[in-house]
Amino acid sequence: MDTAHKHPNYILIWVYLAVLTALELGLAFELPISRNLKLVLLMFLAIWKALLVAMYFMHLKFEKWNLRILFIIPLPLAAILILAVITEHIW
Amino acid sequence: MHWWLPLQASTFAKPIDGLFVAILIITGIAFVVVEAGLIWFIFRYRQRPGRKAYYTHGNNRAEVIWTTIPAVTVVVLGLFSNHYWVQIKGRNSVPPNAYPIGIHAKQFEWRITYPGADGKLGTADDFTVRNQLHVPVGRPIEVHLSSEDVIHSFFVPQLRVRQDVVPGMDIKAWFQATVTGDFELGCSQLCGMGHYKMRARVTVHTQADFDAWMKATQEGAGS
Amino acid sequence: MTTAAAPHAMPHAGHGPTSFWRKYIFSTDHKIIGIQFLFVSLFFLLVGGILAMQIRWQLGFPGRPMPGGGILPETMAPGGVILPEYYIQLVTMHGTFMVFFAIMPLLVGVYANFLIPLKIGAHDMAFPRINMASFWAAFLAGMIMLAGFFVPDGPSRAGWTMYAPLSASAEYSGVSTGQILWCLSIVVLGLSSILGSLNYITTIINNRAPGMTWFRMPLSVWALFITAILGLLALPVLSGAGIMLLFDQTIGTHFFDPAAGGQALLWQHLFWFFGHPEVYILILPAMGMVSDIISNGSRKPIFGYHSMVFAIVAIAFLGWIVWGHHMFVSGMNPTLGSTFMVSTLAIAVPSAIKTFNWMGTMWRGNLRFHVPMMNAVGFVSMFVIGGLSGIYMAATPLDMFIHDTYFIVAHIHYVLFGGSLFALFGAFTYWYPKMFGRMMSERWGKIHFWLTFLFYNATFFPMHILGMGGAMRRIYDPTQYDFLKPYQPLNQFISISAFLLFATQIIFIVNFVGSLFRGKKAPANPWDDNGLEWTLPNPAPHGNWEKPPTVYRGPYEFSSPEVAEDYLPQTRKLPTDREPVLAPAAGD
Amino acid sequence: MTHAAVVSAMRPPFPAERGVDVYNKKLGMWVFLASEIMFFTALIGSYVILRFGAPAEWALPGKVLNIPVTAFNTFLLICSSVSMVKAYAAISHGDQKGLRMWFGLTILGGAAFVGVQVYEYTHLIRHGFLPSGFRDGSELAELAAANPIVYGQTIAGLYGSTFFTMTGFHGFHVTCGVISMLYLYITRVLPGKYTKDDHAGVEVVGLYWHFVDLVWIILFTIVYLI
Ligand code: HEA
Ligand code: HEA
Ligand code: CUA
Ligand SMILES: [Cu+2]
Repeated sequence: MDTAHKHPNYILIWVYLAVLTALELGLAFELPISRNLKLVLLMFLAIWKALLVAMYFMHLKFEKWNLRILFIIPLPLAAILILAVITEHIW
Repeated sequence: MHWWLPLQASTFAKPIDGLFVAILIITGIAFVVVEAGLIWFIFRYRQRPGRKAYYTHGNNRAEVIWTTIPAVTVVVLGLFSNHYWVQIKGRNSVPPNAYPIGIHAKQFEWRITYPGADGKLGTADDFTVRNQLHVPVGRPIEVHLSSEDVIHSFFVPQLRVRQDVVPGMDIKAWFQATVTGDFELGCSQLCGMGHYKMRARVTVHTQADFDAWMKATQEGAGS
Repeated sequence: MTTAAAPHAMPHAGHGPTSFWRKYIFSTDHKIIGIQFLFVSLFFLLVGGILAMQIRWQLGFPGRPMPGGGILPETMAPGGVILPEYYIQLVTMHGTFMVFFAIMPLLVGVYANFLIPLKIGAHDMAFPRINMASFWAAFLAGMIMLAGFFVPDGPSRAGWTMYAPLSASAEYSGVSTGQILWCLSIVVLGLSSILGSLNYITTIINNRAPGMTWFRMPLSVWALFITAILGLLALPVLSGAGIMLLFDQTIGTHFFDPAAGGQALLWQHLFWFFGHPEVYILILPAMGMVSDIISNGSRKPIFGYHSMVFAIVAIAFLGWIVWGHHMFVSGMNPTLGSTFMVSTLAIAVPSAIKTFNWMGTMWRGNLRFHVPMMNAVGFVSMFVIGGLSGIYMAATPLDMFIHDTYFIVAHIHYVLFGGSLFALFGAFTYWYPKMFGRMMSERWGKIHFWLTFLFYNATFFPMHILGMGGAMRRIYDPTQYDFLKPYQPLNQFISISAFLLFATQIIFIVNFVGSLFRGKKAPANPWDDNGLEWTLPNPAPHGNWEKPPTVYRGPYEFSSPEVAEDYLPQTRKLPTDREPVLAPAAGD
Repeated sequence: MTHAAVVSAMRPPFPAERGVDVYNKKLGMWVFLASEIMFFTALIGSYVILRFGAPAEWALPGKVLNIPVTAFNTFLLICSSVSMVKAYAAISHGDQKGLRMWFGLTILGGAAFVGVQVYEYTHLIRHGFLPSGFRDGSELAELAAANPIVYGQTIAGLYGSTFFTMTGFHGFHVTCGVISMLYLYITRVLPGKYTKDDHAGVEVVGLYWHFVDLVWIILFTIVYLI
């Protein structure tokens, strides 16, 4: 349990997350921007938040690659599935 | 009984059967190499007292050889079959002059709609018959497949054509018969307990016979 | 040369739990759990076989009363004549039981459990209690599935692939309870598999004995490791899909209901995204165990160990990107079809590597044809037929013709029976002494092998001919079609061969059960093998090793010039061997 | 001294921890989470696919679902994730009091999340939003009939199916988390069984909890906001 010594400032992360959530909430209202831009922004914020949780709360930032890889392997599979099936609808 | 592929009754038959033969040759060689090798080893190297096996952990040259040969083979095979695939099912594969026929599948029958005299579907002179597909020979046919309930599959072995009929999707498939005759259209996707008897007659006419049939049927049905 | 291992093998009576319940029923010992899986899945194999016999009766002799069929209820087979709806149920349940409850648990449940700790030198699985939960979940799933036969309208009627919307609505298929049970059972089974897989993965990564580096692991362990990864990532997708299907039937959701905007093809994508990795779950462990057995039988190191490992990984990886080859004519985007064809064909390459390395192993060997070796060579020769028939189907234009015909049925059985099941017959015999301390009869084993080999080919090879003729799958009565009527004699030939094939399995059952009680007592290392498991007494005690064994080399050092015998156990220390460093990091 | 003896002296009773240098339970949890990713891939992927291929536009965000309430709930879950990690930080410094407080707060946060979700569900169902779509004759059905585009009337069935399945299974995961944390709280945290050097349980259940939080972050965005 060598991670015991390097605890990042969790409260700071929490503030981050709260602010990002507030931003997302702001985006949810009708704004004078295109729907696609909104979608991209929202996804960007969501992934940012998810990464914060994974990196700091789940300590992935402090783990070795051989553990990180476990979390990473399923992601391309998920992407392949979704992308392939989506192309169904754009041919 | 027939030991080979069915009668070749459409333009697809040549490429598909050709591909079959090509793959038969490729896999045949692979098959013979493997099985003959195994049998030979079984007899040649069976245990004999006082002999020790040859101690080796492998050979890189051999690995490279039996990786490359299959790799090259499948690449070539892939190119060939993709070529035909695009012709048969590709998104722009339906010839522009194709004759449209609507096929609506439901548990457990085929409702076949003909475009009537004007040659267009969706007009007033369309008429529908059950479980009878009549097509003219030598002319591309475009079937519009739709389903009422579950997935069915449109399959005529002699025409080498198969396409699933999926509810909620409007699928077009095409074929061109090359010989006249009577065939069977079978449902080849499990669609319920009547699946086994969900079939229709397929009649390939000459164009003149087809016109005559159409006229006769339309009068019979339209009255 | 068992003496070399003696310091590690200290039988210790009274170490494990003693009460019958804790020892045999709610055991956490990986070996007992493996044996529990063995008996339960053999039972399901038998069930699947009995269903297959009814299928064959109907196909060979449509409409005639089945001998003994009179005991079936009116709703299935009045007067012994099989009804169309019952036929579909037979096919569905045959596929389901064979794939999910016979072959998969036999390979993974039995041999991953039994072999992994024994072959890597661990005391037990990393999480013994989760392991036990995994078995009981699988058992529960099996019982739920079996219950389908006893509810009104019987079990599911949508084929083992459960294509929606047929499966999603009782209105279309005619069953509701049975269908719900299918979904429930699959969800529970998914859970069981995930629990099992996480155990195997953790154990292999963390609990290897000193000196057991990654590249000293037997190929069976490698294969089981990669299989566990496949199971871990594929089964949850099936569970998710099963839940959606369940909800479509029960709480009125519309995932697969085109009328409300759902997509019929979504089910197929999800199912096959799971399904193709699944078929590699059904073959990779078989390949791994066959590698072990062939090397042993040839008395020669496995040819190209590293490329064998690489091939396993490559097959597993490619397995994720080929699922669309089951959907070439489903109405899927044809460009996607081309992509899937290419990836599917690519799998021939690692498979070729495996096949030729097995042959390379036998080349210039000193072949001992014990029963496991016979079955392993049978595996290679039959799997190749199944694999090569896969190439026909991978070629998209050709698949348009042979899709959903008996050509596919032939492929299924060549890879699953000729592949997995032959490997399993080998594995049963090979590790039987380790499980039960006795040997199975050599003579009857050989007779069983030859008869099975003969009747199996007589049953399934002619199906290629049927398929080339265009005979569709899942057809209750082929004589409905004029173009199939001439094939009826062939169908009868297949049916009779199938009955003989089944009858042959009685030899196996008798041999298996009989040897439990009267088999020859097993010597310590009956196959002169190098594996760690043979340093233990037969059967191995609870907790396996008192002290962890130390590993000095890979598992395939047969006929090494360094020793006089033709094998060299992994634990035997030669003067030139160095002690392993304490904790090898991952990847050596 | 033989090697085996060295081993057993240094790492009794068996050198279990090699490989990735991560102890079994933690590794096992990570492996399990990998499979959870695939499970949610099936559910979320289906949603994306269905929505992408749907014949009509989804209901506009906020029309059917209540965004402020859920935003609050999101915040709750994020807070409980922070308190979880604080609990872990506390015990890794041997701080029993901190552990008890933060761990307790985490459970409370999780339970509150489930509570709000139950409230949300009953509310939605009362207004006529069901897994099968808008209930005939309900308030929502009437609104949708008046304004079919805004409420995505024709594909309300898909909306209901995906919404309830995804959030329902997430809620199920949260519930499981709360129950297991409660169990650990009673049997191990309160009796003070975790120590500075041995607190695997906190770390492992924490991983699960953060994962559930992570999934919710994604779900909140794609289900409620887009
Ligand atoms: C153990 C199970 C298993 C295995 C290992 C495989 C292996 C393969 N399968 Fe199979 N498959 C199934 C089980 C399995 N399959 C099942 C159950 C179904 C039906 C499901 C259903 O619909 O009910 C199915 C269906 C199926 C289809 C769909 C058919 C259809 O419905 O239309 C396809 C199509 O591409 C396919 C292809 C392949 C290929 C290319 C391989 C390859 O992995 C094979 C690779 C092996 C070799 C090629 C042989 C060794 C190589 C050499 C000797 C080298 C020389 C070779 C060349 C140069 C070509 N399989
Ligand atoms: C592992 C998989 C497996 C196995 C072993 C088998 C074995 C057999 N199968 Fe098949 N089969 C499938 C998997 C399998 N099958 C699948 C997935 C399908 C597709 C289903 C679908 O379309 O939905 C299918 C479909 C299928 C069909 C097509 C039906 C149709 O489409 O209409 C047919 C038809 O002949 C058939 C026949 C047989 C026969 C005669 C056997 C014989 O080999 C059976 C011989 C008997 C045994 C192997 C049992 C022996 C028992 C023991 C050895 C147990 C010992 C017990 C103790 C010691 C206690 N099977
Ligand atoms: Cu329609 Cu089968
Ligand atoms: Cu496949």
